[in-house]
Amino acid sequence: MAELAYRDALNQALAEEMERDPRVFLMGEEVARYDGAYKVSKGLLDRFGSARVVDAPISELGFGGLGVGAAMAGLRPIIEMMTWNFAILAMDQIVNSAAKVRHMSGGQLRCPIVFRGPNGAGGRLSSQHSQALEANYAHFPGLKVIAPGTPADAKGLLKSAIRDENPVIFMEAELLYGLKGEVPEGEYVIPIGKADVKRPGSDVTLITWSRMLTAQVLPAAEQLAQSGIDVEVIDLRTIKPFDHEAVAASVKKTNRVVIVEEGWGYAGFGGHIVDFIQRELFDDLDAPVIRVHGLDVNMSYAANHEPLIQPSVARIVDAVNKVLYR
Amino acid sequence: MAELAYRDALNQALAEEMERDPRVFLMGEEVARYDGAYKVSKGLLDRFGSARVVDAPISELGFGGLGVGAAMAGLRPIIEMMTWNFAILAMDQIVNSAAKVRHMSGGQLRCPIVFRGPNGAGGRLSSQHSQALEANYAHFPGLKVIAPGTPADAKGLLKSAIRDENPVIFMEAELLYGLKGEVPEGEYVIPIGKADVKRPGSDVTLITWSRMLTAQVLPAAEQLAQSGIDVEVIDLRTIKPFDHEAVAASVKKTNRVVIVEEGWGYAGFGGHIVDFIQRELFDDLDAPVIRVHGLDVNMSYAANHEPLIQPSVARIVDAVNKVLYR
Amino acid sequence: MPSTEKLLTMYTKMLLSRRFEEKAGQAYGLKKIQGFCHLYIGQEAVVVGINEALKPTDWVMTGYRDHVHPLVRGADAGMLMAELYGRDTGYSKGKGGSMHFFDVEHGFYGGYGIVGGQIPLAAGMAFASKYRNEDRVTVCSFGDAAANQGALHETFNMAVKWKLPVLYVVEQNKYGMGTDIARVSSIPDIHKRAPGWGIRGESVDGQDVVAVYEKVKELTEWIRAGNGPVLLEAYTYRFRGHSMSDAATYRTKNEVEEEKQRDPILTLKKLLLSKKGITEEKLEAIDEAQKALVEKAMAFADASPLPPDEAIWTDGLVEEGEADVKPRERVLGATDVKWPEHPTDFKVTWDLEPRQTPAASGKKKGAE
Amino acid sequence: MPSTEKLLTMYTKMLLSRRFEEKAGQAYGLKKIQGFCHLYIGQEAVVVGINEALKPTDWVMTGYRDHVHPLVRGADAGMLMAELYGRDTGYSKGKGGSMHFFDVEHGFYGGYGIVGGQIPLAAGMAFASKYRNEDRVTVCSFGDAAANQGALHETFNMAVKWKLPVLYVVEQNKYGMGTDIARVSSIPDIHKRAPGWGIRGESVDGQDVVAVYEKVKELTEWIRAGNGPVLLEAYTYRFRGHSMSDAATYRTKNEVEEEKQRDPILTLKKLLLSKKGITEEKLEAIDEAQKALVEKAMAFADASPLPPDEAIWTDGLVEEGEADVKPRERVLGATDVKWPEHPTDFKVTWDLEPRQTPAASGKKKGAE
Ligand SMILES: Cc1ncc(C[n+]2csc(CCOP(=O)(O)OP(=O)(O)O)c2C)c(N)n1
Ligand SMILES: Cc1ncc(C[n+]2csc(CCOP(=O)(O)OP(=O)(O)O)c2C)c(N)n1
Ligand SMILES: [Mg+2]
Ligand SMILES: [Mg+2]
Repeated sequence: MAELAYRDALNQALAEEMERDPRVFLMGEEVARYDGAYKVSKGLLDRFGSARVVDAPISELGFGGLGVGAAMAGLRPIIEMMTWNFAILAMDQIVNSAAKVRHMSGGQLRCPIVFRGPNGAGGRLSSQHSQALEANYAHFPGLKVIAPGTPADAKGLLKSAIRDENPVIFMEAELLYGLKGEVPEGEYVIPIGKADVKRPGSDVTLITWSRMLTAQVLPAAEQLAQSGIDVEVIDLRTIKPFDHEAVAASVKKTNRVVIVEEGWGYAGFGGHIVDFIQRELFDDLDAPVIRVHGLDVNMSYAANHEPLIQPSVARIVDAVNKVLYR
Repeated sequence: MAELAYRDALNQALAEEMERDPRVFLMGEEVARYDGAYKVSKGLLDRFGSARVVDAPISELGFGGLGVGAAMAGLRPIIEMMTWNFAILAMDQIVNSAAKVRHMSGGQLRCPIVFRGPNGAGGRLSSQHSQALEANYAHFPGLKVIAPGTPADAKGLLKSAIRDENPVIFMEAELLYGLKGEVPEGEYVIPIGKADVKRPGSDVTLITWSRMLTAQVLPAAEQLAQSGIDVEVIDLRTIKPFDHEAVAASVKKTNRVVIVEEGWGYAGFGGHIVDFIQRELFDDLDAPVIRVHGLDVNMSYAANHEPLIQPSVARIVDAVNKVLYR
Repeated sequence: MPSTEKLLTMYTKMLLSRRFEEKAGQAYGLKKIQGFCHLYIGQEAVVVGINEALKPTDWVMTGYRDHVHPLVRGADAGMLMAELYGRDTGYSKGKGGSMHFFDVEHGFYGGYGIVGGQIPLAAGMAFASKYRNEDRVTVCSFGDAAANQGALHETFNMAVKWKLPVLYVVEQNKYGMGTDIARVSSIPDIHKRAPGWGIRGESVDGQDVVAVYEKVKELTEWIRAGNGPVLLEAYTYRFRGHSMSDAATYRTKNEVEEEKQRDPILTLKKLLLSKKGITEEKLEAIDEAQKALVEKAMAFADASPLPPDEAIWTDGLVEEGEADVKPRERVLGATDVKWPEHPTDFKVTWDLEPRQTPAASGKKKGAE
Repeated sequence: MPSTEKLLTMYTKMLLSRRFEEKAGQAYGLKKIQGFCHLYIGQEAVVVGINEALKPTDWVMTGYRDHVHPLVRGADAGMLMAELYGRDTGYSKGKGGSMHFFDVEHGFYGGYGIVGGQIPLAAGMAFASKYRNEDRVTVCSFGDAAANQGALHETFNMAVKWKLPVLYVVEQNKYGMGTDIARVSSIPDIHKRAPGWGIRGESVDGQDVVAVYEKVKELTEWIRAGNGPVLLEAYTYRFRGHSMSDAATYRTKNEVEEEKQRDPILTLKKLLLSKKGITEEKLEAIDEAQKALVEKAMAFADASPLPPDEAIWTDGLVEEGEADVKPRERVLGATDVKWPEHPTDFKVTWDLEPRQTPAASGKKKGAE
């Protein structure tokens, strides 16, 4: 296995799937000649040509919708959104066209398309550029939502997303692109909807996804281990559908849960997991589920503010202590 | 007190506030000469003239953003979105401009604007026209979200929304416009963020908002009363901020909760309420909180499908029986 | 001038459309159809003129005023009516209703309810055709008021830049819902906005089916030759309200009456009688046949069951290996359904732009 | 030709801008500034030419390349630099950073990070001016690549239709990030797209501060006279990369070198020396003064504290009775801050369109 950066794992997935299937093409701002704003598509233009790696104008709604139409007509578009903050402009085509065309046509059409790009904070970019928006997309029937936290998961899940017959929202993270990790070569596919136990443990379950995994949750688990608390870390990897079985198995074992998410707490995705746990595992819980999430304020540029607003090891440790009534 | 339809209560609020404050203007598709697609703005053009009641082109992003700019410059725009389904096109200006401009300017600017229009199903309109989208807006800091369920609340809360110094998402409902109820005349203002006990009771708490209140929840409560179950119905009225005290008081009394919402369950707003209840009132709960919500599928046009997909009296009664372990 | 036979086909299809819509209007009055229902009455020459100029392999899409577009392409009238009724035998199993007609077999790709939403979709379909090197034009209609959507601006720029084989047709009926288009558009004649994108802009009398036909023939040839997209504005008029709930008080009776003088069906009728030697009886017989067809369609819809309750759970996410639904096969057991087979193994032969080093890109010019 | 005094003011402000941006670039290298940082170096004539042509009561807004717009309007350089550093003494208390400058006191309304997002906002501000019958022009800049956003299409239509007093300025620097605008725009010269909306379209050499000044004088007079909006394209060039992280390999060294020959500061310098009798020494002194000013600004920023941790909770929702923050008053204790007082009691005198019965709306014309 090679050690690869998250961005290169994604690049590998793109290249392999484009090699495998001529219907796959990549479109987005700066994806071709510039190799992508975050260099995820490096070298793909040279390899696959300008019809398959397409630099789009700054027209998110337009090329987002163009991708949907191309998918309806039998292609497999990958639409790169430079970030999910900008994709709000394209949301209508994602949720009103891509997510509904099979329904509206009574099953005549399908829309196999991947919308992908970085989600969440990018490092001191203030409020318009730092939003983690998975909850908004997870709300809509007709979409799948994926948010991998390691290079290997990024590769395996992007390949699955491209092969999926449905519209998939694929959320990366600016601050993950440089993260290195072992990545299996070649055919490596991770099924959508399966969580992964990133650290087995017996005292408390920490549920998370995307960047929080390596940035805060695993370090917090290490720190807690020092004080004798054995944390199990569940990486959801897929937000919709989410892996009820994996969550249930862990909660039955530990009886205590903390959910960690980068996004805002108010109507955030964590609430949905809490809903499931308290309803289906009510008698297994020894304490209320606690959430650690981005504070419900707009992200500030100031160096001291950004870490305060985001989940931190300290806040996670506090929450774990709280569910342990320590 | 006069008996008024929900649409006329809104109309009264608009007229009174426009009379009271010359900064208030109404803009949207068909609001002027056509009196509004749902006749909410009837007569306002004649009364206030074409600069204050403005027919906009079909350009949701454009006139949505124009409203935000006007608010920044000292006016009090009311932007009518013909439905919230279409407002997805304007979402960028709502969440990236209106909700953030005070933050980005470090408090130099404010954005007192109301975005209003019908939310949820309109009666056999299929999937693109039937979405209840409050959860999506509630997620963003910098916004308030209101969803009144009666004519009186509609009037009192719209007046508060117009006077508020912040961007307010005001969600009405196509199927509520004809609903009649007593409405106080003249100065009648309901504070944002206060829930209302629409039916006191002692056995179970039903939490809801908007159309579900009269369409399903109160009828279900009546039916349950027949079998001796005394239901308390809490109408949130405001989604963000929501009234934690009112919810807590009721849960402490009944120890059992069912949440009823029109929108999809997955990452829906109900999950957020569950999160609060199980965390802050863990020891007060005698049963897990159950949610009754729109099924997680796209809305179908067929006559038999629409009621199946939406919350129904039967599903609410079942849920209540379940939290009562009956 | 098309052959008399062709003219008769056009006449037949316009009448079929008219009779279908009239019956739909009646059925709405009887509450057999509910929700929104936007009739095409008065505009038939646009859709029929276009359709006769297209190849069967071409693709068509439009907004919510969509009943007639698939009908004239060959969709089963009964199944369309059943969709309006929300029955299991409808093209979308009764799930889509009036605003969401789809008949992929006949190249009709919907039926969209978000004003202007189909505009980028059509560019995407045309992109796919070009990508696979197919001889195909995608025709996308939208209303005059839809032209104010930003999606149009974004899409036209790409369509021109990438020379996509798509014909955009503005069904210019002078109103967006209750609003005179001149009240909300800085340039109410949409084709005159073409210079904003460098798209070829054309206009045609949309009440003259022959003119539409000939214009679309010319334009689709130009598009097939690889010249890129065209914007065609067809001046037409809807005789009914925007939807069934619209009393249409925003226009005068007089205006409507005057427009009805230009009823495209009457115009073609006059031509057939006066110049083509067709008899009143022959035309009467055509009308009777269309009426009978529509009656049959209604009877079919009336006799059709609601979709099963469990059907709310299908046509959401596509499961692995799940096939697409072919409506005529599913409903009528038809064995002659031609379904588009999109190739999965092919070479992409198209270059969107020449490969080029920055050095070769040359100097750009300054102010002028 | 403006007076020599005016020319010297322009020279001073262009140099101030240049020196400020150079220092910002250095500070970025030292990690005193982080995140994105888009420099305006090379484009100074556009902002300075515009600004000198405006009244103090006019409003200005732009995208994320926004350091210089408030600076030349009179914003405190130290507080701007402090904002770049993310300090409490910045205009936005360090919360906004490089992309979100705001100085309402001097009529600078931001500083937006969503490409094209400011375009509808500016129309709204102009709408407010017109609504209150104020003599005010709103100037809104955006990039060549931003012109492909649908928001532009939607906004221009309304601005023209409602004759809003807004001047849109395309800062045409030939690239959107790494993409040559000609590669992604069907009409790369944005002002040539003006016929799509019937907006008056103009262009100017954006490297010639005098030309910009005179053009904007002319256009703002036209706008003040109630004629509606104008689109002005200023051909310019950015000498640096798109942002600090951009190596700018998409353009040749040669191209950049050639463009640097047209450095707007050098051009004005030559004019002052050769035609206006200004000495090298005098110009040197101006430069030294600007350098000193910027040094002082950096010292101020360096000496400034981070915002308090609790400040994350403020500037979210406005509480009842909460006043707006006046940065110079808050930070420097300034007592001369002129803050816009928007009237709350006035009469709306403007009619957007004549009242009219449907009958009076007349007949609309058919196809042509
Ligand atoms: C994005 C969006 N905004 C508003 C509506 C409501 N609406 C439906 S049709 C219509 C008028 C459209 O007029 P036009 O484009 O001229 O088409 P026509 O109905 O005349 O065929 C409006 C405003 C919608 N469906 N979608
Ligand atoms: C909606 C949106 N899409 C993409 C981006 C990322 N982005 C920031 S600047 C930029 C290029 C803009 O170029 P142009 O409009 O020409 O302005 P310039 O940077 O040249 O001044 C892009 C793509 C963004 N911030 N917002
Ligand atoms: Mg129309
Ligand atoms: Mg540029």
